Amino acid sequence: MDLTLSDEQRLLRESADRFVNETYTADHRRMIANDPLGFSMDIWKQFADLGWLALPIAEAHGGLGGGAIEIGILMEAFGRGLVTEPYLSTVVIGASLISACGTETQKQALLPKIADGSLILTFAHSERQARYDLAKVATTAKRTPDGWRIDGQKIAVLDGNAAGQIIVSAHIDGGKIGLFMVPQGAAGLTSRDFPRLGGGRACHLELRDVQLPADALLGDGSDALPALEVVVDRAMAALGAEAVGIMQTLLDQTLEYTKIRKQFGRPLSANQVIRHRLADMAMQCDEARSMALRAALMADAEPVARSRAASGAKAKIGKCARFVAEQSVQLHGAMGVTEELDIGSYFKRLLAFETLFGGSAHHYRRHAALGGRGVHV
Amino acid sequence: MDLTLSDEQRLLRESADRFVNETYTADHRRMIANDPLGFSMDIWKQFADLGWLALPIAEAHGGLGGGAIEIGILMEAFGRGLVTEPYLSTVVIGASLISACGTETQKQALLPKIADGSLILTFAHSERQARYDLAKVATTAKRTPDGWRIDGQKIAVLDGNAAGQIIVSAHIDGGKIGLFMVPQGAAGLTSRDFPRLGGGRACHLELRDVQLPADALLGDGSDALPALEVVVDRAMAALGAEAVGIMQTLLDQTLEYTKIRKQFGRPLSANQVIRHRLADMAMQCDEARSMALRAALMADAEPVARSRAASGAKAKIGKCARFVAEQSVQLHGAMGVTEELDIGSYFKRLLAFETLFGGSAHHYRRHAALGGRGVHV
Amino acid sequence: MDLTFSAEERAFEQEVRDFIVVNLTPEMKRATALTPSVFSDPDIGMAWQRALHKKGWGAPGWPVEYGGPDWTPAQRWIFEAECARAGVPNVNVMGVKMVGPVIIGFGSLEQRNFYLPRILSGEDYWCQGYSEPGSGSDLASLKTRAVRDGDDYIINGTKIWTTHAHHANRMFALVRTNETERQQDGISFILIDMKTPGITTRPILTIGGDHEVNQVFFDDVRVPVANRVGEEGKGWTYGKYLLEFERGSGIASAKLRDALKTVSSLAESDATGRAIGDPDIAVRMSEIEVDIDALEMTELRVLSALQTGQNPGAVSSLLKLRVSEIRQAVTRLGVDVIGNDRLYVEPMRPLYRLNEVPGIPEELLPVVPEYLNGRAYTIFGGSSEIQRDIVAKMVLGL
Amino acid sequence: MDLTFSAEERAFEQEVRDFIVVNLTPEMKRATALTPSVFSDPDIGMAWQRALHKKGWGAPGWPVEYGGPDWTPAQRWIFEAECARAGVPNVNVMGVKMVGPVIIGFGSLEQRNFYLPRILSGEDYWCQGYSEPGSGSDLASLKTRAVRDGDDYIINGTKIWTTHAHHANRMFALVRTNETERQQDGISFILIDMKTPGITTRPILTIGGDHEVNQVFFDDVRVPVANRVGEEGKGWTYGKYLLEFERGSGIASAKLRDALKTVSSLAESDATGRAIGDPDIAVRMSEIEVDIDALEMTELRVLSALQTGQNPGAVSSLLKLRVSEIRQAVTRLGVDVIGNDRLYVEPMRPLYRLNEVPGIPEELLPVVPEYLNGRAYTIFGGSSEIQRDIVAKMVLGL
Repeated sequence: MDLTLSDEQRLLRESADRFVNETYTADHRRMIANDPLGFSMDIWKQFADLGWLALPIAEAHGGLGGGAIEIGILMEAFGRGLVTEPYLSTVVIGASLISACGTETQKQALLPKIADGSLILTFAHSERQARYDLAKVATTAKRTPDGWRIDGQKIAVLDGNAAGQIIVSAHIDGGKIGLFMVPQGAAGLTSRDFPRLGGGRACHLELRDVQLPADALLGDGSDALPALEVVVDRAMAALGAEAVGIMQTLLDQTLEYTKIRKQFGRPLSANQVIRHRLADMAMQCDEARSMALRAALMADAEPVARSRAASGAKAKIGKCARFVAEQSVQLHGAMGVTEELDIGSYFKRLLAFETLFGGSAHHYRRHAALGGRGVHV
Repeated sequence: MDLTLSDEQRLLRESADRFVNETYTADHRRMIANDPLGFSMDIWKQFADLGWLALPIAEAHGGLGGGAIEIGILMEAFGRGLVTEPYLSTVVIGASLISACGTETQKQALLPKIADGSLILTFAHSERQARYDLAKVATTAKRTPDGWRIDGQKIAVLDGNAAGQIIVSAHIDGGKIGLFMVPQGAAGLTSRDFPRLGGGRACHLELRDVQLPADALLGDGSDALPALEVVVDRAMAALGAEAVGIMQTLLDQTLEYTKIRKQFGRPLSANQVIRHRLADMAMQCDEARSMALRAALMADAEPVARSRAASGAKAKIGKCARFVAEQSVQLHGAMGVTEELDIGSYFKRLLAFETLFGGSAHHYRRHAALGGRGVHV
Repeated sequence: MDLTFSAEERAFEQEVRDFIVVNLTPEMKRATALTPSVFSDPDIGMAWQRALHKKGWGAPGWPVEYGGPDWTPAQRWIFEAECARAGVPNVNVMGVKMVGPVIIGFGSLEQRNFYLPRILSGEDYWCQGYSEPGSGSDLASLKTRAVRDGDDYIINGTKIWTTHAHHANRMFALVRTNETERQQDGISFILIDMKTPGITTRPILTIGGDHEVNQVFFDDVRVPVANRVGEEGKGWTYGKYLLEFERGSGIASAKLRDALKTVSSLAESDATGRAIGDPDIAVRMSEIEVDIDALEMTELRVLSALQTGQNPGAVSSLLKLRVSEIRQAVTRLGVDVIGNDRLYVEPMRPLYRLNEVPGIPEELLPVVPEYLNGRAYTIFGGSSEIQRDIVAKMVLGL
Repeated sequence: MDLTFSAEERAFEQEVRDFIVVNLTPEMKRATALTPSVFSDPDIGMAWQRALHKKGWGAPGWPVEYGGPDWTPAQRWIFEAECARAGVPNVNVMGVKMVGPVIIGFGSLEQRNFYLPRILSGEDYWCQGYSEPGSGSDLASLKTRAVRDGDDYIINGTKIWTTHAHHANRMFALVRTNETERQQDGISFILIDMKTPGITTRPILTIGGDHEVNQVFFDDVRVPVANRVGEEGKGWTYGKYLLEFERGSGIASAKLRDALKTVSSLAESDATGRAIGDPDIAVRMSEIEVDIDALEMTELRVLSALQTGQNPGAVSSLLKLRVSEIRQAVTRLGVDVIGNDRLYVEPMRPLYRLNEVPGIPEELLPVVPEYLNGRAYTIFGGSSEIQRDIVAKMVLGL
């Protein structure tokens, strides 16, 4: 039982903190807000140079073999900086899906490109009808003489226009889910790109008669759902760490503001109601921190324990994040409900990612169901 | 649209308030706490003299033909006094069940006795396995050559030992629910009487081979469930009014206490956090008041509207009552968690009746289901 | 006691419905549904105001001699309820509901004759100059100064959170005309023509991306003393009269019910994958519906008191608190109902000018901005913290 | 970083389990489950203390020279967790965890030699004389007075909320020995033999019907000056040391998990009509479980810091707040799980002396009293309001 950071982990945290502090200024955010890509390729290359893109990839495929704790350290810093680079899509989810499902050939072909920054990925899974049911996929993949034909619609695809390849989930014959590598610009692929709530970009995708070669399917054709659950559990732990970085920033800024802002001749923070509110916010930040850490530490546990830890974290952090975010805005008063302060951007990022892979209510139910409490998810 | 009291209603309120203020003192409560009956037969006779026992009974059967509003006026006063007389069991539920289901002969025989105070009733319906499902009754009634044979177990029967007759719900042949008049002391009826949380008494009943005459069945043998739902909806409105009386008392006493009690050299009520808490309590009392009134006003509406109003009131008042009760204790500090203050008795009464006919979660679900929201109750 | 309206009242209800059917165009209805800020833009809002005015319903709260329709409290209730149910435009309240009553109550004969008809007709469009940077809920500390110079005041300073200042041709403002011991005593209530030289307006975007409020700067702005309402130094009294008016918004339940109905329809549609199938969504919807029931009942209790000539009193702070909280609960349910479609940000405003919407059902578009902008409900017009201070003091006597 | 314990630690875990299997009788286990107050009655609690003492585990937090077992923080964690999991008696903490550390830290050699062994063995049973009527959370305002008379103090006044005063043979108390400008400076820490003439005890029934606390009256009670711990007038410092100790209860998650497990078992049994089938119950159970997970993780972070010699610091107020709230959530879930069986009141105490229970499954009996008594969690030992004041000041620096 040791929850202190190793020397390598401490160094990683220091370098991430330094990078974020120096790079992600308000000026940078304003610039990137109008960028058609939504992030900086230049910074992406620096991520590669720092080794961050190689972090969770196995050493055999050009990676560093890091785990969920290291990802969490980076994501927390990314949260503080409201980083928009496609780290979650490409590294946390993309690389993990390929590592979990791909054939050795596919891994050799794709993973080193992720590590060196030359391949950006995204995962197109969410469909409007499915809400948060991971197994509910209406998109279909039919075998053709030359490979596959994909038809369907996907929403809320993070960083979709920046991705060189899009990992699309689809039902294949026999009711199994398969994951397909769809190249950007494939015939029949229509993308509607838009600025994403809280920064960065996303798109909705329509796939109509998209023809793919046989080896576009990741792996050997077995059902990808179990691997999907592993990867999504890990992604939720990573999102939890990002949320903790955001929540801590909101708390820090709100503390600062309520100490400085005066009403009726004294600082806002002199009001007992506001002091207690801030105490509650601090408490919930701390609880969220504990849950993100817990989900990371359990990322390699047996499936039920892992999924309950991930769902517990997603549910609890979502609840705490909403409270901290809403109260941060409330305590900033009228200034909080404008785009004049940074606070709004942090608020929106938390809102944006709150329902990614399911919101709090969904994950409390999943937690209950996995605990044998006989609830339907 | 007129929500002011009529002259008769105002008089009723004044006389109820006066009676309660004069009669239900702390001394009276201490005395009654050790009484094997749990209330005073003497007071019950006064209720009869005041016409309260005749209130909702039709004029044709010796009653006054009052409605849910009048019942609500009485119940709110009863809440303020923590009245333990079996008004809910006998008049609100018992008389209404007989009026709704009984044959004319049964009504003629029973209702005047309720009105004059000579017959105390109770309703034995709740079963441990059924939770709050009104339709789920495991107790059975089988036809015999001489009438009926009843077998089953009932819990939480209010005022069971004081009742001259017990209205027992049971499944009759064909899956219908029937209501049976079981006389106190019937052979095969075992009662376990106990002091009830929050004052008064209740009992668990066991019915083993209880033989009843044919006319023990209320009415003609048609399914009693719809009438049960009407009566329970009305009972919930009445319970809501009682809760409002209790909540208002808790709020008043807590306001008083926080103004008097000093800590760190100033009254508790000087603390902003406590002031806001009290403001929230006042708001919730007011909301509860509105919902109780609404349920009473809708008591004769068409079934879905009536039941949604009743469920909405039960759910919302339950939620508000828990908040007001818990905060009243909290703000009384250590004194609040003893039996030294009245506050504890009011707290317990709210707790006791909170789940009668179902708690807040159950009734929010029922409200949603009746609204076509596809939730299971 | 009963909840039903009389035959006359029901006839009036029908008259309101008929009026709405004739005058509420599909374009106005769509524009209102697609407006995620508090008030409709003037092109929509004023079109509706003109229709009301033509019918003689332009100012329901005003005395008959100034053009009010002489409604009973029940009629006002019915009118507001039917308007909310039908989704009519949200007319900016600064004219009819805010400055109008002050001019009626405290203005000179000339002011009444000049301004009131122009408010009724929609010819004048008003904004409110109360808040300043640094004096939000603590309004009495305001610093914008009006110095007497002959028959004019010369105004310097700045106002903030000024709703629709970029549309308005007139502003009513609280300004400091005197330095006094008690801050409140040095404040006057002034009517300002927005075209006066020296006034500039800076847009402030709300968190939801809407341009509804502004900062207004006054640089040696010359306003005739004749534009002062009532006595010099009594502005605080007139202003508070208005705040009371604003807080006791009276009939909010019908609008909330309409807002919930919109979210409910979304939850039942394929556009959200039938979110209502999620028991959390279904139960929260009932919780909010019940909260609205309770609010409506309280409003009806107030209405019933008004009808018998009683003063509802301090209950308005209680209502403002609950209304803002329930509004927020509805918008919060909205973003949960649309799930991951919340990621979509549409920067274009007004939304109703969008012709083709890319890959997302149109009705989802206002949901996120409404939630974001809705954070202001518990801030503007006296924060919930201030409101609870008031309830404790005024209602509970603490 | 990892959550697993070392081989040595797992061996210790096994040793604790073995100890419990041998020493925890079914009677003790049932009595503990049927005790709705905080601490086990002495006949149960002291039996367990004696077993611990025999094993050398009587005072886990004490230094080795006074009989402590010299455990690492991890071992203490494991011990507490295993005890909670097994449902061992809740030994009154006033001796080992409260007065013990003060005597060790500030007592004279004579005091240490006399009192500490008697605490360890269970020969002495202590109660705490801090609170007074009128000085609850504002402890510094206490009024019980000790006036010097030769080698004695003469004590007059009253203490309240004195847990197990009716069982205890000794009390440690804060009394006023001086009137000083700063209230805190006139307070001394005194050890009192409960058999001293002039002491009377009045039972106070808790809201759940339990006799756990008392009011104690002092009428010219003569206590030797030698019974004062440390310096005269420094009692506040020693007392606060204890309060810190009490607040940073350290390892609460295991007990909460055990309490939740009890409610969970009830919800899954026929005794409650399988309440778990109610989705509200099922989801709330997960919410609480997750809250306990978060708490446990925070406790482990503190433990990990302690292991590397860091001071966890002000986090103890945060923990006390969450622990008390989660405890209440568990008891609240309990009364909802048993539904209408909550109506049953069993006045007999201790519950575990009941032989036959009338018409209600035995395991339901403590549920209502636990909920009722549990209201005190957010009041005793510094109310949640005071705790939040402390967090704002000490943790957030406001």
